[in-house]
Parts: sequence; structure tokens; C-alpha cells
Amino acid sequence: MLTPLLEISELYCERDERVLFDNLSFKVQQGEIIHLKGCNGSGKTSLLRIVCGLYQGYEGDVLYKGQPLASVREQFNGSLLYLGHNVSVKQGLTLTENLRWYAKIQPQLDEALIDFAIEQVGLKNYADVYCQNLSAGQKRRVNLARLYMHKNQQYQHSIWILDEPFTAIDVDGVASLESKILEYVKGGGTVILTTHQLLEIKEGVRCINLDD
Amino acid sequence: MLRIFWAELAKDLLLAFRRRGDLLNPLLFFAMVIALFPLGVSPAADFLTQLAPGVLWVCALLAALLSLDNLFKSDYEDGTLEQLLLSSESTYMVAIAKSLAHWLTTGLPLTLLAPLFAMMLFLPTDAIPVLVISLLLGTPTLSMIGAIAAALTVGLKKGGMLISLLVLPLYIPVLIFGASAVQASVQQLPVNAYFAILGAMLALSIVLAPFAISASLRISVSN
Amino acid sequence: MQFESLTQFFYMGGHGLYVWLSFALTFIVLALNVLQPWLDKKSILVTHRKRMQRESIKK
Amino acid sequence: MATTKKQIMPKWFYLMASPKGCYQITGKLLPTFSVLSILLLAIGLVWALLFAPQDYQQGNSFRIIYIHVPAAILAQSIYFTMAIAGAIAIVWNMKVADMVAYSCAPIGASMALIALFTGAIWGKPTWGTWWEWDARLTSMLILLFLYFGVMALYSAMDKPETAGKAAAILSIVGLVNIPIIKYSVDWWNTLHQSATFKLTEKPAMPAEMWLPLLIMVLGFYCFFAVNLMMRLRNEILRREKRASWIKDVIN
Repeated sequence: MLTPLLEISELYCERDERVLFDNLSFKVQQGEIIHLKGCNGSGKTSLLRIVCGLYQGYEGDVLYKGQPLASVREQFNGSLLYLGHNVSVKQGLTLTENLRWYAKIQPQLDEALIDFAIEQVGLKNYADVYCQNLSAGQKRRVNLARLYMHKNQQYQHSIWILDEPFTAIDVDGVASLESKILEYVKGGGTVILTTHQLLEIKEGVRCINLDD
Repeated sequence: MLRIFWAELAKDLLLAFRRRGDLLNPLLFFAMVIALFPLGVSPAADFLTQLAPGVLWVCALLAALLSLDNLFKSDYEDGTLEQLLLSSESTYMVAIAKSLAHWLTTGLPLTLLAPLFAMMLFLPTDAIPVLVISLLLGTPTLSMIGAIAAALTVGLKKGGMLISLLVLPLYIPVLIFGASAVQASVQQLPVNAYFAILGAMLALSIVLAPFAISASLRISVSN
Repeated sequence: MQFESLTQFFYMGGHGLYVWLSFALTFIVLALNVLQPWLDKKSILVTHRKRMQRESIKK
Repeated sequence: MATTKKQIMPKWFYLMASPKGCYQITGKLLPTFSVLSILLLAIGLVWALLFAPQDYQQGNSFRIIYIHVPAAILAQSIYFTMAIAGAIAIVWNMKVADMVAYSCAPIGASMALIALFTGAIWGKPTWGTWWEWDARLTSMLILLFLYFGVMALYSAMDKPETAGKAAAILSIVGLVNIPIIKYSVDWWNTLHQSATFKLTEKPAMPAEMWLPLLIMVLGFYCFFAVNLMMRLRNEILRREKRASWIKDVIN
């Protein structure tokens, strides 16, 4: 069988005197949707940050296409979109400026798709508003807009790591995001996400429960 | 590679421009501390002339130092720093871009204002160009070195005081050669050697500091 | 032997104060350097024992 | 990654690299070095204070050299050790090296402190002032500041792993700067001619003067080794609390 896109093996991680995972191992194949479940504080976010290579306080291996993450960081980063807890938008910049900046620092994003993305997340009328004037949910959606800017032909081997993508988003927002995720996965993309709501999407979804 | 450099530089400068008010603070600090010396020590012209090179350099150094704290803070707090580290482009360039932005918004204005305060401290006019050049060569080095400390302390609640503690010993060579250059020109001595050394230190810091900065940023984010 | 008598030894040709002061300070600093980790080790062991007791109770 | 390293370094290196192995080895070495350091320091002390001849210029105050110089040497070489250990800790992300660096900082700081104290005290009879902005003392003062910076950074961060890495980077940056600092301070010193006559700069010391000095230096090095091992073992105990072998140590 082909080498998995991502492989987490014998992961051990403790934070402030608590063991989060002890020898946690799982593989992620291309085109899968991994749904991390677990109660608050079960280490979902920490796991996502470890997989991204943002958090280093762990033991064990994270392999991307069979290579340790540190050794293929550039290639991995080039195929990764991470949506963290932070809104990750600059208050002092307008919505469009924020997205243009993202398109510049993350080559897998397409600058031409900015307007389309803004429309998709339903912020059409806010394109030139400073982000400090947006609501929490709207800021969240600015960050989500990056998903709609992902270059279409480059879904292969690429990964979305989404930490609670559905929080502070209204119903139709959720629907459109889910359909986007579905399209992405159909195109060969891979998604790892955490969420407390149950997904509409069923096929290709694998749940991993961190509680047990 | 350069793409992220320009993007980051443009972003920081734009943000700085939108909060113009903050740009004044280091300059005002510079001015006030300069004013303290005649008040605190003595307004005698010949005495101030003697004092001027050191005082001007120390004040410029402190002013640059105080603005370091915010160099990475906001990016760290709103999460854009994570996104920068997750870019496939080189973090090295990000480090240089941020330090350069810091210099353009603090070191350069200070350098341009320095002649004014030099006058107030009775620095001989023919020494003023030397002062400006020495600051031009020296302050970027301060920004590069300072960025390392800023990156190391960005994750901490109360990094402010700590930064000065970490960075001041490293500033000493720049201070010595910068101030000595001005001193030398006051005494009508050749200054090229000083400029050469300041230039060398600048080159060294530009080449090496970004490695330390990007490594520090990864560590701070991982905290 | 450089000194005829003990008093001379302590007097150090007028430099006694400086010599003895510096040697004393050095000794103090070195002693503290040994003492601190020594005490540290004791406290670490105590805390570990406490922790293990707690964990054994849990099980 | 470990597999790729295996070929590069000798076997003992990996034994030392594992906290457990390191703890055991240092446990074996500790007694020997303790005895050695006590012996050397005792001999050196007696020799320096009783038998070494006094200096024709400085008289008996010259005997301060027998602690000032070793402390100064140690302060510098400990910083070097710390930075190298830090570099290893970062490049190979090796726990023990990180702990070594951490344990070096306070020892080095106290050595720098001793060097400064003794230098100042020595200054009184030779220069007539407690403090002279002499190049050596000044760069030693800056070195002390560098140590304080590293220690402050350690204590400011709550997670030992992160703190270790951060302080390691700082110490490496410091190491790169030390030569520059030294050079600049020397130059600054010659610029403002202050101390006409430098401490410890002697024309060809006779053997009965430098032999005890040599012994003292060796003694100080052994003391450093002992102290480092003590602190290192503590650090291992503190951080490896989850490891199974720790339980045997505790009981």
C-alpha cells in the first residue's frame, strides 16, 4: 500500500503536569477527512499544532510522505493551510489587504481568487472595511476565505488543518464550508479538523477520539 | 523568496503608517532624555560638547531599545506570526523584513533628527555629518540584534524589561565605536576606521542575526 | 615559608585586609555554589516522593 | 533522525546523551572529581598563601592573583562550554546538552563575580581605587551581564524545554559577540588611557610563582566539573520525573 500522506507514530506529549497523549499513532491517507473528537482539554488543538510543526514539546515522530517533518518543512508548509484558534487577521488592514498579504506569503493561494473568496464567505460589502470593525464571526470568516483561495489544481497532496472551523459561523456559512471541504477532498485534498458539531459529510470521514 | 520579504515589509510599514502617532514616541523620548542632561548635569557649552557624542548615542540606543517590545508582539497575539512560520517561503527573509521595518520606523527618524539635538548639545557642526553617518551605520545593527531579543521574549507576559537586560550587553560594541567616531571627529581625528568597523558589524549582523531571529520565533511560538 | 610568624602571615605586609577579604569572598561564593545544588537535590527528592505517593493513592 | 546520528559520534556520546546514562556516569565520576578538586585547591591555597614569593612591586597583595586569574579563566571557558552545549541542544535537540547549558550559567556567573570582586579588591592597593575602568575588568563585567541575561531568560519562561532552547540561542549569540566586545573594550580602553599598569600582566613569572597558579587553575576546573555534575543531576531528576528508572533513584 502507498505511503500515507501523514503518519503520527508513538506521540507522547504532556502539558503543565498532564499527559495529553501517550504513544498515540495514526495514519492519514490522501483524500481522507480526519475528525478529531474529544472533550475540552483533551489536546485536540495541541495535536493539530504538533502536526503543523508549530508545537515542538513532544516526543515521537510526525512523518509527511514518510519523511520527518523537520526535514521537509518547506514542501510541507507549501501544501498546508492551517486555521488556528486565533483569527490571524491584522486589525489595521482591510479585508482585501489581509487576504492579499496571505496570497503573497502562502504561494498555494491564488491572488486572483480574492474577490471570489470574499463573496463566498458572504463579506462582499465589507471588502474594504478595516478588520477591527468586523465582528468576531466575520473575522473568523476572513480567515476561512483563504480556503476558497486555494489554487484549484493543487489539491493533490495538500492538507487543510482546521481548528474549530465552524465556530461563530451562521448556518448557510456552515453549509457552504462543508460543500467546499467536500469539493476539496474530491479533488484529492486531505482535511484534519476538530469540531463539536456533527458533520453533514459522511463518506471519507474518519473519527479519532482523543478521550480514550 | 523576495516575495515574502516585500509582502512583510509592506505590511509592517503600512500598519505603522496607519498608526502614525506611535512613530513619534521614540523621537519624543529621544528629545526629552537629551533635554535632561543640560538640566541634570550642567548647561555649560564646552562641557556639553564633551558630553554630546556619548549622550546622543546612548539616547538613540535607548529610544531604539524601547520600541523593540512591539516588534513581534502584535503578530504573535493575533496569530499572524504562526501563519508566517507556516509559509513555505524562508523565515530568514521575514526576519530581515521585520528588522528593516523596525529600523525604518525608529532608527532612521532618530538619525535624521539627531543633528537638531546635536546643535542643542553644542556638538561642533563639522562633527554632525560624522554623527549622522555613524548612526546610519549603527542603528540598523541595533535593530538586527534587538530583534533577536524581541523574538526570544515575544511569548512572555512581561518581556519589556527583560529585552533591555538581554540586549544591552550586546549593544556595547556598537555604542563604543559609534560614540568614539563622533568623539574622534570632535578632536579632528580620522574617522574612517570607525565607519569601517561599524559597517563590518552591520554586515555581520545582517548575515547572522536572521538565523537567530527565526529560530527564536519558532521557539516562542511553540511555548 | 614566606612568613616568620603567624601575625606576619595575617598582616601580609600591610595587604592583609585585601588578601583575606578576597579569599574569604571567594570561599563564600564557592561554598554557596556547592550548598545550593545540595539543598536543591533534597527538595527535589522530597517533592518526587510526595508526587509518587499521591499517584499510588490514586491507583 | 537518531539513526542518522548513530554513525557520526562515538558510543559513549549516546550513553551521555540519554538522561539515564548521563545520570549514572556522572554518579560514577562525581566522587573522583570531588576528591581531586579538594586536593588541588588545598595544595594550591597553601602554596599560594605561604610559600609563593611576594611580588617585588605589589608585595603580598599579589597573592590575590591565585584566585583572580583562575576565576577569570573559568568565567570565560564556562561561557564557551555553555554556548557549545546550547548549540548541540538546538542542532540535535538533545535534552542533556540543554540541561548542561542550564547548569553552566550560575557557575559561570559566580566565577565572573569572583573575578570582579577580587579584581576590585586588588585594585585598591595597586591603583588606590576600588574600581578602575581597566579593559579586563570591564569586559568581565559585560560577561557577567551576559550570564545574567541568560539566567533571566531561563527564569522568565515556565516550560523548561522552551526556556532551555531560548537561552541556548541567546548564549550562542553572546558567544559570537564576546570577541567583538573584548576587542571593542580593549580599543576603548587604549583610547581613554586609564590604568597605566595592568593587573596580572607580569614579565615572565618565575616557576615558584606560576606553578601554584597552575595548580589553582586546575583545581578550579575540577571544582567546575563537580559543581556542573551536581547541578546537572538535579536537573535530570527534575525533568525526567516520569521516567521509570527515577523511581529506583528516589527509593
